[in-house]
Amino acid sequence: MKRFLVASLICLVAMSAGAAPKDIVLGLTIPVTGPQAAGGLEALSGTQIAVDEINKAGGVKLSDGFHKVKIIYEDDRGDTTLCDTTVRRLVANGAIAILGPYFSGQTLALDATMRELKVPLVNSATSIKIPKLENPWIWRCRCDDGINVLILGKAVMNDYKAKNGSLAGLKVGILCANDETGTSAANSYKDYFDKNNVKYYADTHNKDETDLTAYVQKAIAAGCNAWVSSTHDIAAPTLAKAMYQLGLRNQIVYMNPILAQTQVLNLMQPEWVEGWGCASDYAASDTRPLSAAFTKAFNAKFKGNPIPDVQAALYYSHATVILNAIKDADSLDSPKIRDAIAKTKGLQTLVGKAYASKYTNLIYEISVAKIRNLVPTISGSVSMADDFGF
Amino acid sequence: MGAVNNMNLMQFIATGVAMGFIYALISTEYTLIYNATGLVNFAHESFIVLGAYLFGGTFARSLGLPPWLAVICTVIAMGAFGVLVSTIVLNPLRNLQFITYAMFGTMMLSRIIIESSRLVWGPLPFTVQGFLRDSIKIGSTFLFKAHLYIIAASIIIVVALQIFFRTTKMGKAMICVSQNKDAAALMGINVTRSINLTVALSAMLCGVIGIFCTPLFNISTGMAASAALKGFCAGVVGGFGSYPGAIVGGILIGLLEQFGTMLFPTAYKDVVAFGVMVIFLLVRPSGIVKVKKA
Amino acid sequence: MAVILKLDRVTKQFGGLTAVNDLSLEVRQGSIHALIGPNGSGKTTTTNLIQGVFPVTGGRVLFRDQDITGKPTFEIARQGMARTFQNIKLYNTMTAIENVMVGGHQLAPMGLVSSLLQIRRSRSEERMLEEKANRMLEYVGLASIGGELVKNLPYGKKKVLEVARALMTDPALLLLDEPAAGLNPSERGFFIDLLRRINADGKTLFLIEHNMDVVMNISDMLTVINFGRKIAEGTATEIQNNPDVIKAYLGERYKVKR
Amino acid sequence: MNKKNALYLAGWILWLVALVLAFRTANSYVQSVFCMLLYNIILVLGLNFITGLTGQMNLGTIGMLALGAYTYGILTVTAGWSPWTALFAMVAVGYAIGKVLGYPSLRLKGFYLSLTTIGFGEIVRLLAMNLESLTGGTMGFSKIKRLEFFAYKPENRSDYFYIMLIFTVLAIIVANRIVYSKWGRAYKAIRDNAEAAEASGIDISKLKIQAFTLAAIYAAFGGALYAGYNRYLNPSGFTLEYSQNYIAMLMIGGIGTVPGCILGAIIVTALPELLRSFANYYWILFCTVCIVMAILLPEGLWPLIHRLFARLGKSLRGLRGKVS
Repeated sequence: MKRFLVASLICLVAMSAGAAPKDIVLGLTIPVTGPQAAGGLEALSGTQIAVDEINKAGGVKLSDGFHKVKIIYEDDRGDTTLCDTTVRRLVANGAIAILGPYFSGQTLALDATMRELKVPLVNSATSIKIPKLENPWIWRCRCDDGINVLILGKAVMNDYKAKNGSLAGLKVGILCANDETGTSAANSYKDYFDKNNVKYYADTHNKDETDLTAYVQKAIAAGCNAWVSSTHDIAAPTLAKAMYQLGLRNQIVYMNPILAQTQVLNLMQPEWVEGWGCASDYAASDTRPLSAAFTKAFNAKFKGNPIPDVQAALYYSHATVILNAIKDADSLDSPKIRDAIAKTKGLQTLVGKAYASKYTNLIYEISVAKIRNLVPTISGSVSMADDFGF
Repeated sequence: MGAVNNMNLMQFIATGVAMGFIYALISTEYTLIYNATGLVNFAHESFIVLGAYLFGGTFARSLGLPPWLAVICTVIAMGAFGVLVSTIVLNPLRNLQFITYAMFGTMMLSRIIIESSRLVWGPLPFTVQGFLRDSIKIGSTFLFKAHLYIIAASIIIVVALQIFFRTTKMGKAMICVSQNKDAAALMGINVTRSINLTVALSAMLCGVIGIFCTPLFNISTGMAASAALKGFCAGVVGGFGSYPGAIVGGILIGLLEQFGTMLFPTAYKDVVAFGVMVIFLLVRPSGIVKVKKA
Repeated sequence: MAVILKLDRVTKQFGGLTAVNDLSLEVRQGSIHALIGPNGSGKTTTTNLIQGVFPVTGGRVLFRDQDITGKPTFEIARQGMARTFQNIKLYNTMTAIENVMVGGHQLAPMGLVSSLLQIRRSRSEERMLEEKANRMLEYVGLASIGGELVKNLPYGKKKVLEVARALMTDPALLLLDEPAAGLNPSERGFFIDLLRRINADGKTLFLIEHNMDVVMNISDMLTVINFGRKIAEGTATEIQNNPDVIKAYLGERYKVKR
Repeated sequence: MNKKNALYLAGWILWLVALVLAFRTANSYVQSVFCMLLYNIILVLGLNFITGLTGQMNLGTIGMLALGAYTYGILTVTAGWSPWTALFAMVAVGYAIGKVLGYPSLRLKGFYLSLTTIGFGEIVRLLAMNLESLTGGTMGFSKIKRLEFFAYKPENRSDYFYIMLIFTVLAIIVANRIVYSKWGRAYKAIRDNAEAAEASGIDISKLKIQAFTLAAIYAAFGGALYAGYNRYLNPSGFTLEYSQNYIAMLMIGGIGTVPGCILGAIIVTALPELLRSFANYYWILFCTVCIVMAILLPEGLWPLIHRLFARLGKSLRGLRGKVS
């Protein structure tokens, strides 16, 4: 049994060695099976678009000629222990850079692994704890919860002031899921509102909750008149439905980018979320040139199955950052690619201009959209890059 | 908790009872299979998911049938599926030496069904627009239409089951089989056919649950995960093996959940349901409605 | 001869049904005492009451002058009472010798932690159990099938194996629930000799049987019960001619031809 | 040490040497699979006492592992204990879990008991998720200290393999001594026929609780090694699905036997990795293999292999008999 196991894996490695000049192999560790399979599929499709574009132009042009780009992916089922195994398998199969994993918890779990494997990793995990790892190999091509909160918190206060003349009587209901993205956003919101001495009420819910009536009723009873939330694709429609049914109409509500995802909006009735706002790295309805081009390319390749959404756009940007770093480093050597990523300055990606900070963060801006008849209309992107000295 | 008194208590009760009936319907379903095959069906969660996907994915979306026709097609399809699963998997599992094997077999069956649903209909969650999406309002309390259908369906089904088992020949045969397969076989009852029928019946029941949960939970592979586990809790609390007991247990769990969120942070809701079950298992394993065991 | 087992006005009710009704009897030390009665007269219920499987509704059970009413079954077993069952209760997944060794579990006092740490002592304990088990198998004539899996054994051998397991703990009293049931005549003969041999070695036997000819020729004292009530007690010859007993067994219309 | 034991010992040493050699020659991916295999073996050996021998369905294994892992993490990081003292505290954790889950097992059978254990597992996971101050909640618990063996300081994950191997071998030896002794027989007696066991003087309640405590101590030890190996814990990793995987290992390997548990652990840990080349379908393939094995091989693979060895041995002896 033992020898069979080792022999078959070694021949797998040999098989995928690839022809000269050496292909660029990007490794994706995503949830193909399990509850988060939807996100995994979007991530894979987004990366494929980026790779197709580069290969159509002949591949990445380095001093020793054009290198075709290839994707290999492994299913980590969204599990914090399995992602270590899948990342090692990808690197063993020749991946020079890793895209994913999907969750912040998994990224925290890979801290020691990435230092050991010495391969750069780019994903869209937004938790504020990841930069605190001070791990030179872990990067994030998406603005983190801290920035999200600054932008959305300011938007809530502006909307409330516009509606009521002053901030007096404002009490914000912070309704976040109790998973890693939710708790990280909730903590950031609490700090932000404390700093701006705004009263708030906070409560958590399970991320795949199917009934939140009592939850919302408790929040209403606590006297909240504006809302912020960070939750998941199953709980978002449940929350919107409960708020609508309990009589909340044209409220000030700002959500995390989950609300901009077409497949999540399809689960809702238009009247539930009319006028709600959300931060969103991308929206299929965004008419700005880069987004429109991506949406066209995506629909041309996948023809609506799946539909383009935030995760696809994010992984498209991750691929852009890595491929650009390979070009700058003019080498396929992972540490050199990492150094090139660390020197990224002003690279325009689909989700914003990328500036590498000391650890992890690359993007400091996000678009804010308003939902009109289930369509997220982007009113413009708010950049905090200057606050971070870029 | 100053905030508690000005909350709409009626709303808590309404949602609690409504959710309770979902758990009651689920526990009725696996009581059916348990009584018939003596096998605990850990795969009933996947039956519900399959029912929802068949209804939402195949009949409503790709074939574009009107909702009510889609409901009938789903129920029939689930019945056929029940017979298929019963002959291929459940019957061989039934006469295994240790009950632990049979339970393990149904767990693997559950994963296979859920995985194949993901492969056939794709991982993205979706729903059927315009099917029982709206709600009705009584005073300041609202109830989803889907909930009303579930309440009606569970009452009809439990009553129908009682009549079916007490009056029809086939129904009585199924009770004989559930109590003693060998004796039933000696009496000339085709045991396998009877068990296939029972599994088909419970698969149809799961189809109904899946259909009516679509507007509430939206269709995704994990839609029935927590509801299925709470269905188990309802069965135990209500009195295992008795259909009226399942209803009582379901409503109790539904209400306790809602009022639990009043006292604890909402994320502890599931802890309340499991906690109640464990207490009942220890203090009164036979549940509220004492089951007259043969 | 001292009394080893005493039932003092023992009653057992299941809901409305009185399975055992105010039963008193005494079993002499070293004797073969039989409890007989038609089917469903409460014989097996009585054994279960003696062994504490069900709680007694009324009355007391005394074993070697100690009140064992309401004590858990394993405690009663440890005081020197062993038993065989009406429908054979052996451990199917284990071999014959393992079945007998498990019977002697109470002979090996070592706790779990000590048996893990003191390897030599636990090895010797294991050897003691194995030797004793082999002796028991030889005693009942099953030495050849020690390694066989129980589920492959024929019915007769299983019955005898149950006796071997019961003997493992050198019990003072051996309860035998319908030992002759299902045996063909030759097996029954062998079984009766075995019982005589066991009794000769000083063990008291308490037989529960409804088969008359097995009981008649080997038991010293007989108690007959019907519908849970004692209707007769005495030696074999007295019982044979007792009109109540005959009526209970053969029904009203049977006339005894003198 | 008669011939039979010598053969067994040789078998074990051969297996151990093969394992270490395969580990050393493997790349870091396969090495991580080996490490996962080690703590899975410990967990299954523990589960074997309850479900394998005493025949009681336990779907709370992952809850026991989680409790062990979090206790080890909290003791080493928050309380600042040395890893070794924390490791021995696992015996107390196991003892406590054994009592908590042991008592319900006295009154409940089969399906009811599996429900209590599912409830236990879910409650542990939900508490781990929501008690943020203690367990770090969904952000997870990081920087857990590893066991150090005098000078040997395991830096990378794969270095921890050797320390885990020592504990796995220890677990196998202890399991072997329990399963193939009067204790193993007593547990099996309870499984096969509880009334007969009780009538021959076996205190069923004490032994059932003992089986649960043994399994809980094994699971807590496994949890401590799991925490040390990953150095990070997240509640999302402790769902009911993993408890089902441990039952799968027991069933496929061979219920009630030590080599069966190890074989089952190897298969259920390695099979999904081997089937990865089927990308989208690997999970369905894995589950189908499990269900087919459950139906066709009720006693699992090991009894089959054991019988093959025995027949092979007999035919060899027969051959030698003719020759000499």
